[in-house]
Amino acid sequence: MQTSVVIAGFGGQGVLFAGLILAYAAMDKELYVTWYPSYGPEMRGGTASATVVLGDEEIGSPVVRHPDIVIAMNGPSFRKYEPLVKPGGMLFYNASLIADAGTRTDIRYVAVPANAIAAEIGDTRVANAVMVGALAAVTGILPLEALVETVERHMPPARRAMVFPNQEALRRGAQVVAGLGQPVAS
Amino acid sequence: MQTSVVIAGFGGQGVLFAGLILAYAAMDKELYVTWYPSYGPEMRGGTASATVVLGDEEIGSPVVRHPDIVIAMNGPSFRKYEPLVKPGGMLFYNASLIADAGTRTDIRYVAVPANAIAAEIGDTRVANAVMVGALAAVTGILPLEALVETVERHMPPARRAMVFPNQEALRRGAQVVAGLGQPVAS
Amino acid sequence: MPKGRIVIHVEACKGCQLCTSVCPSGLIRMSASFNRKGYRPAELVDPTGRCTGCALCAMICPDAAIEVYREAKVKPHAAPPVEEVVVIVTEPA
Amino acid sequence: MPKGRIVIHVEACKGCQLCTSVCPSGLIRMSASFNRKGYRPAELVDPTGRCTGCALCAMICPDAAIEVYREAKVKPHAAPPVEEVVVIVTEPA
Amino acid sequence: MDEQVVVVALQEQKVYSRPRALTAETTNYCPGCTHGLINKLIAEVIDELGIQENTISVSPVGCAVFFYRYLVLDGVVAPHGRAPAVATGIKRMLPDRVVITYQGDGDMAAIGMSEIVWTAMRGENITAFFVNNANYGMTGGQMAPTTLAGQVTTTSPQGRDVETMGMPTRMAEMLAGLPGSAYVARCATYDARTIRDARNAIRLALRAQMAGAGFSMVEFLSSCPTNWGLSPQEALQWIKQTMVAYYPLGEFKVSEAVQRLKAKR
Amino acid sequence: MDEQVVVVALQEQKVYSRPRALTAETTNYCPGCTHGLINKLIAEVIDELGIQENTISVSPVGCAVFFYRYLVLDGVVAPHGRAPAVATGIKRMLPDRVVITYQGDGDMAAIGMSEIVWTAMRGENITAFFVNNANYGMTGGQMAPTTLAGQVTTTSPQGRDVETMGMPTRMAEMLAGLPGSAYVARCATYDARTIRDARNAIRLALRAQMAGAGFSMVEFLSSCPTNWGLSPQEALQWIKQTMVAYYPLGEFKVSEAVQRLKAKR
Amino acid sequence: MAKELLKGNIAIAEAALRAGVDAYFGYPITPQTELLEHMSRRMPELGRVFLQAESEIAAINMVYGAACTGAWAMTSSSGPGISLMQEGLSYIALSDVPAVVVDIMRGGPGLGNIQPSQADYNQLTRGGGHGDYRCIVLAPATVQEAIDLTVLAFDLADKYRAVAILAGDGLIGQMMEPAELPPMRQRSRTPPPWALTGARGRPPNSITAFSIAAETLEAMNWQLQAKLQRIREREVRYEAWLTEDAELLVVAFGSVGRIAKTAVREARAYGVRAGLIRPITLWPFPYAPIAQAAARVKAVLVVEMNAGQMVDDVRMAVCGQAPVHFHGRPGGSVPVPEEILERIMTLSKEG
Amino acid sequence: MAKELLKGNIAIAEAALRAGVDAYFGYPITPQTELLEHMSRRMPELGRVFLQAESEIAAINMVYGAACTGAWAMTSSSGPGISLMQEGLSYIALSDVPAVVVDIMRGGPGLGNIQPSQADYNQLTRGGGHGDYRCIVLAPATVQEAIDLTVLAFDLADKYRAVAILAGDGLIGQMMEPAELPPMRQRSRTPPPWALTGARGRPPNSITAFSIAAETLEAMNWQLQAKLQRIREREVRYEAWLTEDAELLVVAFGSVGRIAKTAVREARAYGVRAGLIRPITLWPFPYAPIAQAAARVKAVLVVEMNAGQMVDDVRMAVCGQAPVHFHGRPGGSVPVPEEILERIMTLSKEG
Ligand SMILES: Cc1ncc(C[n+]2csc(CCOP(=O)(O)OP(=O)(O)O)c2C)c(N)n1
Ligand SMILES: Cc1ncc(C[n+]2csc(CCOP(=O)(O)OP(=O)(O)O)c2C)c(N)n1
Ligand code: SF4
Ligand code: SF4
Ligand code: SF4
Ligand code: SF4
Ligand code: SF4
Ligand code: SF4
Ligand SMILES: [Mg+2]
Ligand SMILES: [Mg+2]
Repeated sequence: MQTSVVIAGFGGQGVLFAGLILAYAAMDKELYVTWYPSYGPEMRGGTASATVVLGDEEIGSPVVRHPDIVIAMNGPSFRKYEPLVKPGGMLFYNASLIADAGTRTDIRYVAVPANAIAAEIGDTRVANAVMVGALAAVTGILPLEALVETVERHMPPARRAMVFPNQEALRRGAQVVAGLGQPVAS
Repeated sequence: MQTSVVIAGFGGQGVLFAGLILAYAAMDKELYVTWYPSYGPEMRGGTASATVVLGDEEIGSPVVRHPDIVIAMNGPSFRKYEPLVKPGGMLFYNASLIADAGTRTDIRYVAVPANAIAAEIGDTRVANAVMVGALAAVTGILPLEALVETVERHMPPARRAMVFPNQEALRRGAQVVAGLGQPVAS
Repeated sequence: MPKGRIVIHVEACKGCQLCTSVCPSGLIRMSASFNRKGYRPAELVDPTGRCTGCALCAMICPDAAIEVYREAKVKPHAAPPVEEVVVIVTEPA
Repeated sequence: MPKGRIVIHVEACKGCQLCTSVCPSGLIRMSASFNRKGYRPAELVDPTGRCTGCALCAMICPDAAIEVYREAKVKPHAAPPVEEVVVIVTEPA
Repeated sequence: MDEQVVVVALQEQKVYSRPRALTAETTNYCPGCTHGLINKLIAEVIDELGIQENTISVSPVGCAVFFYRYLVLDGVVAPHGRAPAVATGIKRMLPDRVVITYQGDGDMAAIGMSEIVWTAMRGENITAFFVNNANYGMTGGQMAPTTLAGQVTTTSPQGRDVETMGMPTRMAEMLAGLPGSAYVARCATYDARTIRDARNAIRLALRAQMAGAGFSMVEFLSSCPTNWGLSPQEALQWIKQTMVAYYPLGEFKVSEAVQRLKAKR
Repeated sequence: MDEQVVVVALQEQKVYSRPRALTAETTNYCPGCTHGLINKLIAEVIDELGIQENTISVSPVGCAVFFYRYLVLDGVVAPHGRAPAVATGIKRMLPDRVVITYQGDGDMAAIGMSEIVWTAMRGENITAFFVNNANYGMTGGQMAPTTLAGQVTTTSPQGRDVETMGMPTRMAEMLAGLPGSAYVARCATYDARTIRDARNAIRLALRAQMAGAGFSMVEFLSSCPTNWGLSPQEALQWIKQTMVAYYPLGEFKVSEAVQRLKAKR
Repeated sequence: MAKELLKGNIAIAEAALRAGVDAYFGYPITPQTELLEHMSRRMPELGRVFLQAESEIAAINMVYGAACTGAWAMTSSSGPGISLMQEGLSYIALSDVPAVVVDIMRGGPGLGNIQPSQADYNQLTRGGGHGDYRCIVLAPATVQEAIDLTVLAFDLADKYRAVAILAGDGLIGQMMEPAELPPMRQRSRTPPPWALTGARGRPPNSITAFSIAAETLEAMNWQLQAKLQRIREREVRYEAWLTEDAELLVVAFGSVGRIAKTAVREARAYGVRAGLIRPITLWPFPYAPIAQAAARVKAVLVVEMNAGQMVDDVRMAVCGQAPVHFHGRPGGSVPVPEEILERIMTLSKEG
Repeated sequence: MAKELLKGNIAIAEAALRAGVDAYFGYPITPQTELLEHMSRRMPELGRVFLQAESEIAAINMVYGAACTGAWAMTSSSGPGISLMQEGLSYIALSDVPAVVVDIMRGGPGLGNIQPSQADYNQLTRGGGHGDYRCIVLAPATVQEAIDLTVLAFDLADKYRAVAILAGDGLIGQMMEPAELPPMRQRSRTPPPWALTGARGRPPNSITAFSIAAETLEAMNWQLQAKLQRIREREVRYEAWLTEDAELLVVAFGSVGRIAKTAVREARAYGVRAGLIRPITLWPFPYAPIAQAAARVKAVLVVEMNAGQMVDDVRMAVCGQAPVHFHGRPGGSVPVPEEILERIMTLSKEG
């Protein structure tokens, strides 16, 4: 079994790092995993995305046309990836910035007010981790605690101060979807 | 029928020009002809050679391993080309500078004191034309008068002063081999 | 003091805040909302009409997002000297 | 005047005539015969022993074809200053 | 004051707008990057001189690779560093057109050193705009020829070591020293005065070309907030306080012909 | 005078011989070409400094392509113009060896402009010998960067037109202007005095390198009798009378460290 | 050693360090720049030589110089930079000195873009420079293999005194995957006898790609060809997967090789007996194994991240035994498993 | 016009002038320098642009710039210089501007020597630069053909907005032969609509080999491929000689083609039915005619002045129908008729 996740948003929204949290956690769980970044034409501040594929068998393609799961951090990403999610897949979106309503009936939508939650934690930069926490809670592809540990284990020394906010964000993301209730099964 | 001629000597001895006289004359006679130069490793003043192939049919290779005829203007050329002349071929050599005696019995040797004759004409630079004149007289591959005319017709404007000495050299070269008698037929 | 006014093209603005830093009267601030590219654009906050149309903000804007208007006595052929302020009285292409 | 003598390596000489042009006493001329490369090498013509071993000829020879010998009072460690004339008292490699 | 003037005094006049020679496209430059500002200044001068329909641009490989899309000009993107050679090819065919290159410091001073020196040396009648932001912006902030001594970049993690990498390259000074250059200046864009000076330098460089005076070059000390890790304002301050000390602003070559032009205005 | 000295006075001493660092091979240079003379001078200084077993040469593409065979040194032939880069690669690996390049004017000043400027700019601790014979010798006398204004070559049949080709390149001056160069001089070899000066410059350049002073370069005004269409003597006269006027002889850069070396001797 | 999550570019750099590289010279270019950046930090740490060159031309010639001293030297770049290195590579190839070059391929031609590509295949395998020469070309499909082949590149370059090129594509360079690095190798740094080190107590060494006379240059060429022939005979490497019973053979290299694997697996799930050969050495090319596998199949499908380059080599290998089809994506587009599967399914129906 | 005794290099230069070249940019290199020298005199005479560039890299980029204005621009060089042009050629190829390049090949790799060679075959026909592109490659066997193909090179470059390369070898460049030059063509100098001339009264034109997004760069690539396909379909040129009844097919190009002709003629004299195919376009390669001829023969002999490059194309064409043998001389040695004849005779006995 393999699961593919695309996390997309503005350059500054930490989508590559969000992907890394997933990838490290998968590695720590001894799963196969690939992480692949892509940038838009802007030097900085444009759109960016990370594709993470994980599973229990050797991974062929690290890029996917139709991901199982998408995290859309902003409006353009929502609009770009909504039609691409694999039928039966899930679209997590940052409800703080995305007002669009989902139009497909064959995928599940999960709205997470990530910026708002991050602001509560005190650092809007961890909105990405909020989304990842939500993803973990809803999909179960990786246990929340594995993600929390991973952040502790792999955060580079220069950014140790970000360990706690990220862990907190993961937990709050998980909580908020729990609060929202389990999404409908497709 | 095709005939290949290699003219070889020191860079300063005008071997490329000697080849040009043959090539132009052949063209003027509406024969097929190719002229191909080659230089030694020296920047200048080293050894050089010109290969002229002429005949009444389309010419394949402009280079030959075993030329029908060789004109050797100096000792090193004599020693290099003596073994290469095609059996039955001819080796014309500048007896003013070459003391070596021929060692092969399957080719004809024609000794021409080219520098001496050129000095008589008053310009040692035309020793090359003396050799060409001798070649024409002995082999008959091109009539002497065609060569003489060619010099007149194709000498570049800047070098018009060299027309007469070259023509004279062609004639004297032809005469001197006539004086030496027809070479033995092989 | 001449009276001025600026127009900021919201979608052209990248929220770099250079204009805010140069306005002599501190009349520009960053919007609370995002534009389509995800930036918080600059906006003129000039309730008391203090903008002089000095164009310092426009001059430094790397994205040519600001247009400046100024009330002035229009003497024919008396545009401000080009060396001081560029006067290009046309619409954006 | 010290007495000198030069040796010209016939096969190394290219007949450029630079040595002939610099010898203060005009003691070098070109040979009538050719060397193996086809050049007329330089030769010392010094029947009256006028060569001083000044080494000007050797200095200018682009082909290092000239060696210079000079009769001199040999004081130990008193070779001519290198700035003036190169003194390299060894055989060619 | 007569009545009429009073009436007119009430009119609102547009005193600053987007130059015509700039397309409507939003650039790919990072927020606050002065590449955009320099593009704009060039466009303004092109408008002013009325040469938009007569100018051909050569874009570099670097953050400004889209220069050809930002200015309303015929244009081509040259291989990395070769813009001056491409411009030479264009100008030799069309001597009455204005030909400009726009190059970063990696592009011009590293890989393109030979082409720019030779273009200056031959006095090709083109104008080169040189954007010195002390690093390779587009590829993510590596050390450039112009990186200051001790400056940390992604390939000089301990700071530029001048023992092994030499001192930063001063292109304006170097090109000014070559006989074929007619006008060479270094500018910045960190405040109204330097912006005005920069515009004047651009104008003079282009007028020099239009007068056939030979090679002209304007260097800009430009910000790279992203790779410097500074806010746009901080980046401008860094230029003013740190870069200018090593890269003095001013004119480094004003040939006699250009001097005359300058006098004329 | 004591008896012993009188006896010794009769001894013949060898005062000039082929330097040991020169191989026995006859060069491929044309008769009277000063390439040979410059090779010899370099060999003499290598002998004198005793560094033959410690020196690595980088040959150019040009008439001196066989430099590696003429000097008794480990050596490599670099691609046309790239000798300084190849030398940099060698020197960075073996900082205690003496690394020299030998380059023609086409090689260094045309195709190799970027490499030499950058090597000087970084202050690579190598020595470049630059043979300026005002044309591309090996390929048969085409215009070089250093070809004088109005000089006829096979590619400037009407004489070098400085309007389209710019003024001839003064490499010594240009490299002296770069911060990384420690010693830069221009020499000639047309008479005993200039030959002596040339030898001194070679020595100082190599001593500078041995002392780790940085980049050193010695330019030689060199003859090309063949392509100039002059006799070897005439060619030397042309250097003296014509080339020197545009390419003044002398030292263009003597860094402080080299100044100290010079004082020491 | 435990697995680490490594980016391809970093993994290659670190593998080179551990294999024993003495000197790195390079110039930034996406998508390979992290390799240069990693070297800029690590080489000085290890007391080895790092120099950011002013251009790719300078870089390859610095590599040439360093290699002449007997050092293990390397550079890395992408398409445009590799093109600029062609003259230098041609020199090195005839000079018999070892060198390692990494090409992290991106969309071309020209400036192209910075997306992944395999469009330098011809340039790398045919000797993009002038003259008769080839470089050893190794194409990894995973980050782990990128590490292993980097080490191999140095060993082969050293063994044969040849240029070995690691042909990664942007995917390999930019992706992260768990992988294990080898331990730091303790390599003897005694210079080999041919190296330029100063002719102390021995006759001078010289290194050239040059001989004025045709005969001697020809002899040098035949010597080079003999060496290349030895490499052809000994160093072919490839992965064959499910080829035994395959009726449809897919040939793909590098990251496309792994992508194709997914498609092959899925095809099998649909009951189509597909198999895969993934050339690991692009030069020397695995002609024989492909020829053998092709003898048993109904069709061959070559998939590349370009407009069709390796397909010529496959055609030569297959030599008419089966039709050779091509599926490619040039310009930085990545072929995904879905589209490969589609081609496989169509071909299996046709056959 | 009457025949003149013309040196290949001069003939090519003069033919380019008469075809209508607007600008020449180049750098000296043996054995091509006479071409540059001739241009330095003639172009200014005709009021056209001549510029001796500071390097081959500058030269090809000046060609690029000039071509962008709609001019017919050209450069010429030999192996090392052509290698340096690869980046530029790759840019030009995707930019859809016409350009003509002359390569007078010499012994390689590296500095090699200045003797004749055909060892740039792969570099020229495979796109020695990065990315998916090909150049039209024309190989003359005589001075007359060098003239004719030079004119054709301009016409094809113009027609397809592509790079056309005249692939001469040192023999062709240096030899003299009687040949006839075409009259001076009066060419319209109106710039084409895509040219950069200043955006007067129209929207700006831009020329790039670049597109940041994979989809658009892919589209540009497919467009380029479609153009290359058109060229493949329409522009194949070759000479077939005595192939009708041949039992042994010789394939050789350029000057080796004519040398092989002598050998074929002599083989016939000895009663061996040899025939010759001489590819004139090296790209697009005459696969079909060779395949057809190969169907009827016992063996194919490829002769090249290199260590074996075109032989791969011939193998692909022959596709197993007959054994393909190779005879080559790398490093500046010229294969003479005698040795080719010997190979033919041996093969005919074996067969
Ligand atoms: C031949 C080649 N080498 C390297 C690159 C990669 N590259 C693209 S932009 C760039 C550097 C740009 O830096 P700079 O010129 O300073 O411009 P900036 O982005 O800073 O404005 C490089 C090295 C390339 N495209 N081509
Ligand atoms: C890349 C490349 N371009 C051109 C050449 C041809 N070439 C050989 S020597 C030479 C010029 C040599 O001139 P210069 O450097 O002045 O040396 P000189 O022979 O005058 O001493 C040239 C252009 C080459 N070998 N390689
Ligand atoms: S025009 Fe001047 S006063 Fe008005 S907002 Fe801009 S900077 Fe402030
Ligand atoms: S300077 Fe321009 S881009 Fe920056 S915030 Fe102000 S209006 Fe926006
Ligand atoms: S040493 Fe002096 S005097 Fe003697 S031959 Fe030479 S130049 Fe003349
Ligand atoms: S200077 Fe030397 S090479 Fe020249 S003639 Fe005299 S000895 Fe011979
Ligand atoms: S990377 Fe730097 S130079 Fe490039 S656009 Fe961003 S801020 Fe400007
Ligand atoms: S061509 Fe000129 S530079 Fe070269 S060896 Fe001859 S004289 Fe010397
Ligand atoms: Mg920069
Ligand atoms: Mg020269």
